Amino acid sequence: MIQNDRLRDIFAKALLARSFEARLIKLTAEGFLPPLLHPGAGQEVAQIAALSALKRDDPVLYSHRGVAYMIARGTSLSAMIADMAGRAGGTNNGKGGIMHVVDLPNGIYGESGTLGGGLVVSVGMGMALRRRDPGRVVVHFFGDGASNRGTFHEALNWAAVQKLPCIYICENNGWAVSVPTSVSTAVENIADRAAGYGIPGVVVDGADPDAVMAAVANAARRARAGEGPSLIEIKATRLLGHYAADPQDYRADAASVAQRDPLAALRRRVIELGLLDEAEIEAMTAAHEAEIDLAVEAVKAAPPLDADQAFTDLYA
Amino acid sequence: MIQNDRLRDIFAKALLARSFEARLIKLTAEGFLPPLLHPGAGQEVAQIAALSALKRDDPVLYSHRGVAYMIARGTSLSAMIADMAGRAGGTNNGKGGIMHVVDLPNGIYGESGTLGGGLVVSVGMGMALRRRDPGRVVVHFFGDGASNRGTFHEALNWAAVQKLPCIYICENNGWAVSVPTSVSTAVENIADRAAGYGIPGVVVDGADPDAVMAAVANAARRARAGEGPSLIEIKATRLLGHYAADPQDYRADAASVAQRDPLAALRRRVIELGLLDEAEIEAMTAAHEAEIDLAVEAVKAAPPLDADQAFTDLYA
Amino acid sequence: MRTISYGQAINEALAEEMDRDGDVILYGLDVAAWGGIFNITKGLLERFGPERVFDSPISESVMVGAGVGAAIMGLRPVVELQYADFILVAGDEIFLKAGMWRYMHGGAFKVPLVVRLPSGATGAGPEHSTCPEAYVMHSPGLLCAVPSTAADAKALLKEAIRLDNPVMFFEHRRLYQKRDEVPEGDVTLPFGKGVIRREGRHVTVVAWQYMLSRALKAAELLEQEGIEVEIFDPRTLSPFDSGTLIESVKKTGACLVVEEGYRRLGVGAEIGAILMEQAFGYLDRPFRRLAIPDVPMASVKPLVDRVLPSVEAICDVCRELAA
Amino acid sequence: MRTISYGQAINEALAEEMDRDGDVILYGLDVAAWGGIFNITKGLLERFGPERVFDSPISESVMVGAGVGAAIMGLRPVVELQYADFILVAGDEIFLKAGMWRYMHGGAFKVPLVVRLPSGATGAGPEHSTCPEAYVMHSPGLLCAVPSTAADAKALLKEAIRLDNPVMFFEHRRLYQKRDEVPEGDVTLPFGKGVIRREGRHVTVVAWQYMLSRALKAAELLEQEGIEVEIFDPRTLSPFDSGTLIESVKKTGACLVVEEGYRRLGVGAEIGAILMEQAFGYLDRPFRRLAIPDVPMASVKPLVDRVLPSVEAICDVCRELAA
Ligand SMILES: Cc1ncc(C[n+]2csc(CCOP(=O)(O)OP(=O)(O)O)c2C)c(N)n1
Ligand SMILES: Cc1ncc(C[n+]2csc(CCOP(=O)(O)OP(=O)(O)O)c2C)c(N)n1
Ligand SMILES: [Mg+2]
Ligand SMILES: [Mg+2]
Repeated sequence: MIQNDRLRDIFAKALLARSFEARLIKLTAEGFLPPLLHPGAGQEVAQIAALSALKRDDPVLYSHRGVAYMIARGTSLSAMIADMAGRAGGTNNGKGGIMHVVDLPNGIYGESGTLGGGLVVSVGMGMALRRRDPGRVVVHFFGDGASNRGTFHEALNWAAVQKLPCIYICENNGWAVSVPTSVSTAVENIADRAAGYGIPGVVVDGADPDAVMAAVANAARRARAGEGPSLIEIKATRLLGHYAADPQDYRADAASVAQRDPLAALRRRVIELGLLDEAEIEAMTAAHEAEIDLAVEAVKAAPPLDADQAFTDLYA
Repeated sequence: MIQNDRLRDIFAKALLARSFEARLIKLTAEGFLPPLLHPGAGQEVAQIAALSALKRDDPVLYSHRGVAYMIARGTSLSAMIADMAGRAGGTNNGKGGIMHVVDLPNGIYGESGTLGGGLVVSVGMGMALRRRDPGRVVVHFFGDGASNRGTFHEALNWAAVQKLPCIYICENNGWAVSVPTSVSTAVENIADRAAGYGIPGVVVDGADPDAVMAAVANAARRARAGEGPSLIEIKATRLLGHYAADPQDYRADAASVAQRDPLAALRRRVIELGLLDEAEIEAMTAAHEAEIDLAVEAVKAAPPLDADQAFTDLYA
Repeated sequence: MRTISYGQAINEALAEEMDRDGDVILYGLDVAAWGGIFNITKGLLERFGPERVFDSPISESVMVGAGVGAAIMGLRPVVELQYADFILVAGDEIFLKAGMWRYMHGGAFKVPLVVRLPSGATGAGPEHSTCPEAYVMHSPGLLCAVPSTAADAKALLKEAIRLDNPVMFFEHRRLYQKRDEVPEGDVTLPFGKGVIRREGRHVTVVAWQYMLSRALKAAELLEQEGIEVEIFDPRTLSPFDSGTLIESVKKTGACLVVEEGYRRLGVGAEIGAILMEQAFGYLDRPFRRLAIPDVPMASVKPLVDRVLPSVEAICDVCRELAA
Repeated sequence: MRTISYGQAINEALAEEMDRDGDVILYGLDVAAWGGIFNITKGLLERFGPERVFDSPISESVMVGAGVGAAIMGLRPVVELQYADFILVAGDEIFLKAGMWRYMHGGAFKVPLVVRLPSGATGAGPEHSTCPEAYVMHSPGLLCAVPSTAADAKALLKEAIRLDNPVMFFEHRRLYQKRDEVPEGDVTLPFGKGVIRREGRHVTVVAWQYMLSRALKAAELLEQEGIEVEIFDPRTLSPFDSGTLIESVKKTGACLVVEEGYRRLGVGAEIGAILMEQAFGYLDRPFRRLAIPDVPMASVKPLVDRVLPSVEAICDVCRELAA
């Protein structure tokens, strides 16, 4: 069982991620931000729990679903908004928007915009860690849909046969845009694919942060000990559309899905455990909103990126 | 157990394939043919047994290892020599050499020169068969090395989830050029990867034609019944080098491997079973050599391809 | 004549060809239930059923490779890659399989495959924004269509589906909503025949798709200054109608190519080389290119706008050339 | 000076750089125990051990993608793809990952990756025979080296390994045995600086690698006819030394590019366009290209020879241009 202060921290970060993302969506609807965010609502608790089982500087390649990975690591909110808004103060100078947030001190190593592209990159990161920085581990998040890319197979085989310090976390939310996992994927559990690489494959409930943390901690221990990679499948819940304005016509459970919100469950739990009460959570939420307000204001006050930034950062 | 006449036929074809390939190697050493053949010696019995479990017009995408696939289907010997030699009378007009033999009436649909490239092509062939010609099945041969390409994963998943009539036969000969399978591949049995696609995965001994035929017959039955693809791993023996002139310095078992020759084992067996005696086998061999002589002569008498063939066959 | 959008025109072409020929199938990410993330395949699942219109796994190598396999066995697959950039994700399958399967097997097969490729800069970042036509045009065995109007999109797609060779069919995303007159009925256009979109005597501008609309705007502005721009839309890049272009350049003596691909070895490079080889005596001013200045497409709009050839830039170059 | 082969020169460059910098690692198919199917990496496993020199699975996407990952974390990987054609097998990783990882993350990373690419026509069929430099040259973020001599191969590879940007390093297989003078010691060459291999005043021929040897032969023959050919070897294609070329063309007034890639949108197209834009007044005869005539490379030798630019063809074009 997760210690109470850890659980409280996971909850607080997930709450911040939810509020922050809601604000981004609002700013998108208002036209201040471009509509390029894939909301992570429903998946934050597991994402944050997973990262809380690692060290702060263990490198992360994140998935496109949401911003909780960055929140978990403490990336500046205003920097992320600036990335989306094309203002000064972002992390990637307008090059990558919210898809390519980078924050090396906090171990955020960005993302491949082509799904599955990060899987192969992570293998090399593992090689380098083993050689230059033994004991560190790289973690790569990706979706169930991306697990059908050939890169999944190549990367897991290679990482396994060379026993690289890599953790592969598949967030199976049942959908790839409008395509249900059952239509695209021949197995129910992506974790079963671990058998093809002789590595551990475990399934955990994305609403159960204890289970997620335990699985990742175990994978990290293995990886740090030179025993190679692990595949962890998180059964996740995509509460919203593929992107914020997705009408989700294809989705029968669109209305009912909110009842499966892991953050709501965690909220009940922290209250039950007496870690926080409703009033404290409200205060926390208000503090988050204030923090977000500040970040938004900072970005609105920042100058737009110089358009000539289009020409920088290509060659070292 | 395979019926006796079937076993005799497999043996006869494997014997022909062995002699034919030896001749190709000789002609290569003499400079009449380019050194582009990957000898299949040691793998013929299983290749031929596998194909003898299918109908003659079930399409085959073959692997680069040897010529037994074509021998099994009855492709003209002289056409194959002509393909290598660049003479008139070949199957691909100088475009593809021995790597891209095509013989549609006998179900030989060619090969991808990039390893694993045929895996994805086979999926579409399966789609087309199901729609236009239900009851037929496509079979794709590939090596253990190629099973580490991402296309393996993408193809098997897709074929499985759409229940396509495809049979995947991995000939695991323990090597990819100079790289042992254990260095490149995280599992001992490629067949274990079937678990990642919810399809049957079986391992058979490449020296046991009964087992090979049974496995393929079973896969074909499933495929024809609309139950989807299967993965069959043949534990195979590469008797010679990656290509004929390969010095094989990297190979500790280079000298002893001949003792594991499945064709020699089958020879003993057909003799034991009384299907053929030594004299008959010698006569058969002599007849094969004569057939090969004729084919070689025909090719030597054929005109070289018009060099302007370089420009044909690109667009329909 | 009725007007419909470029997107609708593509939808009509698909529906008509699927109606006409039961061997035409359609698959890709989100093309079935959703009707395509750009809404191009709406209604086709309902009309032609899940055997002929289906969603696929995120497996671009199979998407294209299976297209080759299905095509050589007699189907006529139409595959949608979600973004044109992804031709590089399925590189072996596009360039070495679709482009070469027929050739390397001595002509034994036909490969009637169409790969639909939504392209163009919409701020979706470096891997979802490009116009990668040059990779295709460089590669033997592939045909390449770049329709600029709704009518052309419909007619060229119908033709593409009927051709026995693999076609990379670029659909510019900024054109999907653009409405044009589109004739009813079974109209096709041949590959390799471009069209003069506007006549003029001072400068020939070659442009297609989104850049064509900018070139047309520039021409209108320049008209007021007395500069008459002739605009050539090649419609297909492989084959490329150099004949019509050369005729135009013979008349104007100057040529500017405006494209949304990278400049270095972009389509304009080939056009320049063709002119140098075949219209050398007629060009009396330096050949010019406007293109993406060899940087990836950034994610935020001002940076994207900075590198897209602008109407003003087109005007400027035309003025120089007309001077 | 001692002479060693082009292959040995590459081997020396690898050994010296691995010696100098413990972050340089080397992997690929058959590069360790075998020493490379073309024998280029012989002895390196023994010398640097299996942690730094290792064989890989047949997984081209990881071969390149892991190179990017290792490079951004501080290693300097040198990856051998078995055939240059396979850049298209790892298309996403070469073009969208190696070329763009730095850019799309706002310059946070360096990508000191070298991908060694044995190229060229040896009758190994359509997928194992090409010189796909044009795909690379078109793509932002990638550097591209095409060494033609043993000395250049060594010096450019050493430079490539030290550069902080991804380099596609083309090694022509027909040159591996070719011996040349190679200085001992730590010599590097800068990228973007070509060299005049032979001076002449009538025609400038641009050629590299195997085609350079043909161009040089043609020049010798033509000399006897009084035609003086100047030969420019660009050494790297990205960046491309247009300055030196333009100087040469200013002198000769005529230019022929001879290349082993496909003609349409081949490297020659860009060179032609550059000349048209920047040396327009100096060229007084049509620009010419000799290249693979837009068909895949067949498998049998006479068909391959038919499409490779020949010494005679080079002579013929030079004669026309000099006439
Ligand atoms: C190679 C590639 N194919 C397609 C896309 C377009 N795309 C972006 S997100 C997405 C769905 C991904 O599904 P999944 O991996 O399950 O992640 P989720 O969105 O469910 O979190 C698709 C198809 C892409 N970016 N890259
Ligand atoms: C994509 C790709 N990578 C590398 C090669 C070069 N190559 C040809 S055969 C071979 C070894 C294949 O090993 P395996 O699949 O086990 O088949 P085997 O040769 O053992 O029959 C290699 C590496 C290739 N043709 N295609
Ligand atoms: Mg998903
Ligand atoms: Mg093998």
